[in-house]
Amino acid sequence: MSTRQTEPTQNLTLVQSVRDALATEMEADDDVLVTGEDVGKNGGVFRATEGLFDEFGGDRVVDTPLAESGIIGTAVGMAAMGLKPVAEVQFSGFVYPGFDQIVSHMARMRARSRGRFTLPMVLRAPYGGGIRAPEHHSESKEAFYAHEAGLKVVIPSTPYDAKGLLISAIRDPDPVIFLEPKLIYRAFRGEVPEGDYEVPIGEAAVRREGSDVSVFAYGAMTRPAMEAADRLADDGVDAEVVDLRTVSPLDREAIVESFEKTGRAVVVHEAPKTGGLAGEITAIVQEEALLYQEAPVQRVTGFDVPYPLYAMEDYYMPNAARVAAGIEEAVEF
Amino acid sequence: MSTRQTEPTQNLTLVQSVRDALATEMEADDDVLVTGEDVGKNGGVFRATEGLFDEFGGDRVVDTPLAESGIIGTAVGMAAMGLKPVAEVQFSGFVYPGFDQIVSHMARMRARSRGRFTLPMVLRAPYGGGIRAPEHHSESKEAFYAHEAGLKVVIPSTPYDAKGLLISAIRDPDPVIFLEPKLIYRAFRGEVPEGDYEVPIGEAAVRREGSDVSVFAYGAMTRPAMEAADRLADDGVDAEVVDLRTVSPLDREAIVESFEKTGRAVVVHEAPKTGGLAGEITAIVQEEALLYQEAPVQRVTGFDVPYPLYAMEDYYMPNAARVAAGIEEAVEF
Amino acid sequence: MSTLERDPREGEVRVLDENGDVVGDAPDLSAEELLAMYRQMKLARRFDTRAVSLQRQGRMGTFPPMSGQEGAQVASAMALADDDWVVPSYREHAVSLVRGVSLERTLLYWMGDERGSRMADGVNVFPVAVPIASQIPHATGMAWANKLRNDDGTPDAVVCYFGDGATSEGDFHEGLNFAGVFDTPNVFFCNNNQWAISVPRSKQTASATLAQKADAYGFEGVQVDGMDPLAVYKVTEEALAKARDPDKGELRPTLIEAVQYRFGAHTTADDPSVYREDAEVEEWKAKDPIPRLERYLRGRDLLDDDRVADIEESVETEVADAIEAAESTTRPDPSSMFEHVYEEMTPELRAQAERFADLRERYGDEAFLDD
Amino acid sequence: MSTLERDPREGEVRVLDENGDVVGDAPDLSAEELLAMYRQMKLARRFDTRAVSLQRQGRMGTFPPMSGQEGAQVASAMALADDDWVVPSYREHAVSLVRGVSLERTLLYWMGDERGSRMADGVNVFPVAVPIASQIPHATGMAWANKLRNDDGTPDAVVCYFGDGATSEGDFHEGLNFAGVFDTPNVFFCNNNQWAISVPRSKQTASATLAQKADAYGFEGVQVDGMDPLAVYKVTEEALAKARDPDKGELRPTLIEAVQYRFGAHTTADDPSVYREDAEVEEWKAKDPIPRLERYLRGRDLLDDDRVADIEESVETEVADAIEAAESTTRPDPSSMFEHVYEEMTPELRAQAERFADLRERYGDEAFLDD
Ligand SMILES: Cc1ncc(C[n+]2csc(CCOP(=O)(O)OP(=O)(O)O)c2C)c(N)n1
Ligand SMILES: Cc1ncc(C[n+]2csc(CCOP(=O)(O)OP(=O)(O)O)c2C)c(N)n1
Ligand SMILES: [Mg+2]
Ligand SMILES: [Mg+2]
Repeated sequence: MSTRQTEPTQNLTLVQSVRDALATEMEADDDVLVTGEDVGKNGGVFRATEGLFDEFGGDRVVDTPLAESGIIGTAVGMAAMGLKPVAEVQFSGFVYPGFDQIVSHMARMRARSRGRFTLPMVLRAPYGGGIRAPEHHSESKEAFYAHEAGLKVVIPSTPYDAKGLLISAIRDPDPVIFLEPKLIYRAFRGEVPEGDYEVPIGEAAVRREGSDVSVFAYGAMTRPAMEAADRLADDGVDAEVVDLRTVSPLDREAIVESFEKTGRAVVVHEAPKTGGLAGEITAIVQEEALLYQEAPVQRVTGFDVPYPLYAMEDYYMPNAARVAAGIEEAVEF
Repeated sequence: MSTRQTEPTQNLTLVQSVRDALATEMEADDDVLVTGEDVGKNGGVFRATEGLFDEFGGDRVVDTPLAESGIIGTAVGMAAMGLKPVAEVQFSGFVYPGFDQIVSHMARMRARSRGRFTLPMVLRAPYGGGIRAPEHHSESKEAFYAHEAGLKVVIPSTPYDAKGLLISAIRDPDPVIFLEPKLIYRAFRGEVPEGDYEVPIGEAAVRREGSDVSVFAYGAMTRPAMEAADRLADDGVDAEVVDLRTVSPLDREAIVESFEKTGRAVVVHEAPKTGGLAGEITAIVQEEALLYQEAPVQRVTGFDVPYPLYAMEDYYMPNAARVAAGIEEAVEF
Repeated sequence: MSTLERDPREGEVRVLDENGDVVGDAPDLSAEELLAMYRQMKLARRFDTRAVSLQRQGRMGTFPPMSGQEGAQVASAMALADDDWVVPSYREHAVSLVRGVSLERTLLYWMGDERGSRMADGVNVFPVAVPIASQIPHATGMAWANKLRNDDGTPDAVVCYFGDGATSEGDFHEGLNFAGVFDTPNVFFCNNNQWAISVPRSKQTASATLAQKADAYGFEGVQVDGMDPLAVYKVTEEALAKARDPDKGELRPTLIEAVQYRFGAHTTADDPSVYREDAEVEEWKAKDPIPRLERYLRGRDLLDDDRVADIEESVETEVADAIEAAESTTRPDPSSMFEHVYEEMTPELRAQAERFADLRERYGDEAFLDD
Repeated sequence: MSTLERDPREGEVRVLDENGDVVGDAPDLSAEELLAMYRQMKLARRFDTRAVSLQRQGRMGTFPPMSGQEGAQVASAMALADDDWVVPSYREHAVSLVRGVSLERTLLYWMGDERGSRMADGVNVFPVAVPIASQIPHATGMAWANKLRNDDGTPDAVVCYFGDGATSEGDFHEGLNFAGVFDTPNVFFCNNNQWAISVPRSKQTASATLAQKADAYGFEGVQVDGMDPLAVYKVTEEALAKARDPDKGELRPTLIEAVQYRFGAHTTADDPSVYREDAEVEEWKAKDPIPRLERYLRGRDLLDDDRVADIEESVETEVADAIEAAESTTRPDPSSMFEHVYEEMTPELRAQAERFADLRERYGDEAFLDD
C-alpha cells in the first residue's frame, strides 16, 4: 500500500517521522502503547516520543525502570495478551542485557506455541555511529538479529520510509526490530504524508538506477552510497544504488535482479566486516547469479574492531570515498 | 606446537579430553580456575569437570549461583586481576542472559583500556544439536561471536584437538569462546597425549585431501562431511574436507588454498543459513579466488527456523545425505 | 541479627503439620474440593512416576520429575480463578494439569513434539519456559496488560512459577521490580525445592529466606510450607485476592516462597546421589504432601481405604490412557518445522521448505534419520 | 508498615546537618585530610563547570556533570586504602581524581580519545563503564580474585560505583548476589542522585530505600546522607574495614546508598527542565556538600576567607592546565584503531589495517573527514 499523491504532507526529519508514525498508530489503535527508558515526560533522549505522553497519558507512554530485559520481556508478555507494545531501547548498544528475551522468546513464541501466542510487538532502537557519542552508543549489529529466525529487522533511510515502515512494523503480526540510524535522525528532511500509509517490510528500493555496478546499502549508509555513485558518474561509472530497507527478510529478488543487470556489486554497512550482512548478500548473489558475476563483491564496511571513541569514528565509518574506492575496484576488476 | 610421537596417550572421548585439558592446566598454573553452574561436586552436567572439585578444591572449582551474566561478568573481573578463569555456561543456548558481558566487556576490555586490562579467560559451553534435548539445548549461534571483534571462537571436532585447543585457549592472552559439540562428546574416542600440548587457534586442518570440491565444516559437522566425502568417492568425486576448528579468526589462508585447488565448495554448519558463517566463507572465497570459482558455493546448513524439538531434529541437522547432495550440486554445476 | 543466624523458616505459614494434624487456620474448601485436590496430587505423582519410566525405557526424552512438589503445585493452581493465567517453568506438570492441560499434551511435549507446546484454546497457561527465570518478565507484562485492559479495578491475576535457582537470575529481579513499580496483579510463586540441579539453596544466595527478596521490590514476601497443600492454598488465595483488589497502601504483587523438596532427580539425565545424601532425602520424604493430606482427609471421614483404592485405580487408568494416546499420535510432519516461524513464510523460508521437500522426495526420510 | 508509608530516609547516617553543624559522630580525620577533602571537592566542582562549558563551546563531546555529588565521591574515595580498587560508572570524575586519575586523562576520554580510557599503571581504577550496572559483576569478580589470592585474610577491597537507576538492572542483582554467596570484599556504592535521566527514584523501584535491597543478598545495606562528606567517609570506612576483616557472623560486602542530587543535567545532551521542577533543584542545592564542609572547617578554624581564595585560585590553575594539556595532545593516530583488539593482530585484521593505510595514502585524510 502506498500513499495517495494528493494527501497533505509535512516536511519532517527522520526522527520526527518516527514520532509521527507512533502518534498515528496510537491514535488509530488503542492497543498500541510505548514503553522504554525516558520515553515519557522526557519524550525520549532523541525526542522520538516527544509529546506522546501528554497526548496519550502515562498508561500508554510508559517510562520503565532501567532494565532492558525487563522492557523486552514485559513487552513479550503484553504482546502475548494482544496488546501491541512498541518498546524502545535507548541505544542499540544497550539491547544486549535484553538479548536473551529477543532470541529466546520474542523470536520464537509463535513457533513454540504453534501459532497460539503471537507477538505483535516492535522493538525500536536508535542505531549506528557518526554522532560523536560515547562508547557503546554507535553500534550496528543488525547481523545478530538477521541470524535469528522469527524476527523481522527493518532499517529505514528516509523520513518517508521511516513512517511507513514503522506503521507496517506496528501492524505486523510478527515481532519487528526497528533500527533507526541516528546519524540521519536530523540530517535532512523529507516529505511525509500526514495520514497513515505502509511501506512494505521486506522490499528494497532502487534509489538510483545504473547498469555498471550495484551498490547495496541501508540506513545511514545509503547516503554515502548515493554520493559515491554521483561522484563516479562523472567518471563514466553508472552505479545502481539499492536501499535494502529491511535486512530480515532480505529482498533477495531485488538484490538478484540488480546484480544480474550489473554483474558487479559493492555492499556497504557500518557493522564490522566479518560476519556482517555483506557476507550474506555476497553469498546470495553468487548462489543465484554466479554466472552473471564479473568481479568479486566488494565489502565496504566497518572494520573488525570495537567501534572507536569518537575522535576516530570518521575513520571507522564507511563514507563516500571508501564506497567510491569499492566501486572502482568492482568495476576495474 | 605439536605432540611428540613418543608420548604416552590415552583413549578418550571428546568430553574426557576437555576434562583432561582443564586438569592439565589447573595442575600447571595456579591462576586457572573453573566456575559455572554445577561444575563442582556434580562435575558438570556432561561430566566435563568431573573430579576437578575433589582434586583442586572449592576455591578453584566453583559452583556459582544460577546467573550467566554473573558468571561471565565475575570472570571478566577475575581475569582483569590476572586470574585465568574458565567459565562454563551449561548450554550455549543459555549464554544469552550474559551476552551483554560478552559483547560489551569480554570482547573489548583490552581495546578499551588500550592494553592495560587484558582478559585471559575462556568461556566454555556445550554446543549444537542432535542429542534429543529440550528446547534451547541445541543452539549453534557461533556467528554471533564471530561478528564481535576481540573474541576468538573455537569449535573442536576431535578429542585430540579438544584438549590441545582448550589448552591453547586457556593460555591465550585474549578471551576465547570455546564451543563443544555435544553430539560428539561421547560419539567416538581418540588418542590423546597424556601431557600438555597446544593445537594452535586459528588454524584449520585438512581432514581429507581431494581435488574436486572443498567441504568446509567444523565441530560435529565434520563427521557427516567426511561421511559424504567417503560415499561420493565411490562415484568418483574426490572431495577435500577442511575442518575449520576455529571460526574466529577464520583460517582464510587454508580456505582459499583449498578452494583454489578445487574451484568448488560446500560449507556445512548446523546454524541457520541466513547470517551464518557459510555466508562469510562464501564471501571470502569469492573475494580472494573468484577466478577459480566454477560453481556457486553450496550452503548446507540448518534452516531459518527455531531449532525444533527433538522429534524433528534429525530433519533439521545437516547430515551426510544433505552434504552429499550439496557436493553433487557443486560438482555438477 | 545477621541473616546468617536467623532460622530461615521461622516465619513460614503452616496449616498441617507433618502428621496431617491441623496447626493453623485451614482454608475454606468444600469436601469436593479437598478430594479433588487429593486426587490431582495422586494423579500428578502417578504421572510423574510413569513418565520417568517411559524415559528409562527410551519411550520419551529427558523429563524433569516433580514428585514431592505436588502439594505446592496442585494447591496453588486450585486457588486460581478461571480467568487467571499461569506462566510455568518446565516442572509444573501438576499446575498445568489442574489448569486444564491434558497429560497427553504434556507427554507429547516431552516426547519432543511441538504440538505438546501448543496449549488448547481457552487454557490460560503459557508454554513451558526453559531458560531459567526468563518467563518472569512475561508474567509481569501479562499482568500489566490485564490491568491496563481492566475497567472494574479487579484485573485477572497472573501466577508465575519458578525455582529457587531462578531467584539468582537478572530476570527475576527485573520482572519483580517492574511488578512493584507498575503494581501489576502478579503472584510470583517460587517452588523452592532446595536444589538447582546440584547447587543447594544455601549456595544460591546468602539471604536467609527467598521470601525476603520481595523487600527489594516494595511488596510482600511470604514463606509457606510448600508440602502443606492447605497452607499453600491459603497463601495463594490471599495473594490472588490482593492482586485483584489490594487494600489501600498495599501493592498487588506477592512473592511466595513455597519450601519443599524434589524427591527425585533434577531430570532423568541427572544423578542426585553425586551431590546429596540419602538421609536428607529421607528427612524430606517424611513431609510428603500426599500422605499428609490423606491423613487429614481420613481424619475428617472424607477418605477411607476403599476410596483411596478407587482413586488409585482411576488415576492409573487416566495416566495409562494419556500415555496410550500420546504414543499413538502420528509423528509430526517434518515440513511443519517451517510453519509458524512467521505468520506468512518469507520467500527464502519457502525456498528452504521446498528444497527440503525435494530432498525428502529424492532421498527418502531414511536419509535424514540414519545419522 | 508498608514500604509505601515509611519515610525512606529515616535510618540515614548523618554527621553534618545542612548548616554544617555536627549532628553525629565525626570520623577520625586530620586537619590535612579534611582540607584535602575540601580542596578535592572544590577542584571537582570547578572541573565539572569548565568541562560543561568546553562541551558548549564544541571543544568536547557529550559530558556527564556531577556537581552536587562531590561529597559522596570525594569522601568515599578518600576512605580507600592505597591498594583498594575502584570500579566506576561514567560519572565518577571526582572519585577518579582522588584515586590518581589525572584530570587531563578524564578530559581526553570525553574528547573521544581512547588513551583517556587507559588508566596509568599503578592507578587502581577500572575504565569507565557505560552500560548501566554492567561493571558491578566485574567488581565482584575483582574482589573475589583479591580474596582468593590473599593469604593473610584481609584482602584488598573493591568499591563499585553506580547510580539509582542501575539498581534496576539484572547485573546489579547478579553482582550483589555473587558477592553475598562468595563473601567478597566489596563495597557497592550507590550514588542515588534521585534521577536516572528523566526517571525519578520513585519510579525506578517500589522499595522504600535502595539500601534495603541488600536484604536480598544477606548482607548489610546502609543509607547515608550523600551530601554530607563526613558521614559518607564514615560509612565507607566502616564498610571497607568489614570488607577486609569482617566480624564473625558478618558478611564482607556492604551496599551503601548515598542519598544526593545531581544539580545539573544528566549529560550535556540532556535538558532537565523538561522533567523536573526548579524548586526541587533549589531544595537540594541547599544541601550542597561544599559549603557544608566549608562551614564545618571554618568553625574549626581550618579555613578562612584567605585560605578559601588560595584554594580557589590553585584549583582554577589546575583545571586550566589540565584543559591546556588535553587540548594540546596530538590527535590519536587513526591506525591505532586496529591495535589492542587482540594481543596480536589476526591476519584479516592486519589486512584491513593495511588496506586502511593504503586508502589514507591514496585519498588523504580529508576523504575520511568530509562526511
Ligand atoms: C538461563 C538458564 N541457565 C541454565 C539452565 C540449565 N538449567 C536447567 S534447570 C537448572 C536448575 C534450575 O533450578 P531451580 O530454579 O531451582 O528449579 P528446579 O529445577 O529446582 O525446579 C539449570 C541450571 C537453564 N535452563 N537456563
Ligand atoms: C544498559 C544501559 N541502558 C541504558 C543506558 C542509557 N543511559 C545512560 S545513563 C542512564 C541513566 C542512569 O541513571 P543512574 O543509574 O541513576 O545513574 P546517573 O546517570 O544518575 O548517575 C541511562 C538510561 C545505558 N548507558 N546502559
Ligand atoms: Mg530448585
Ligand atoms: Mg541517578
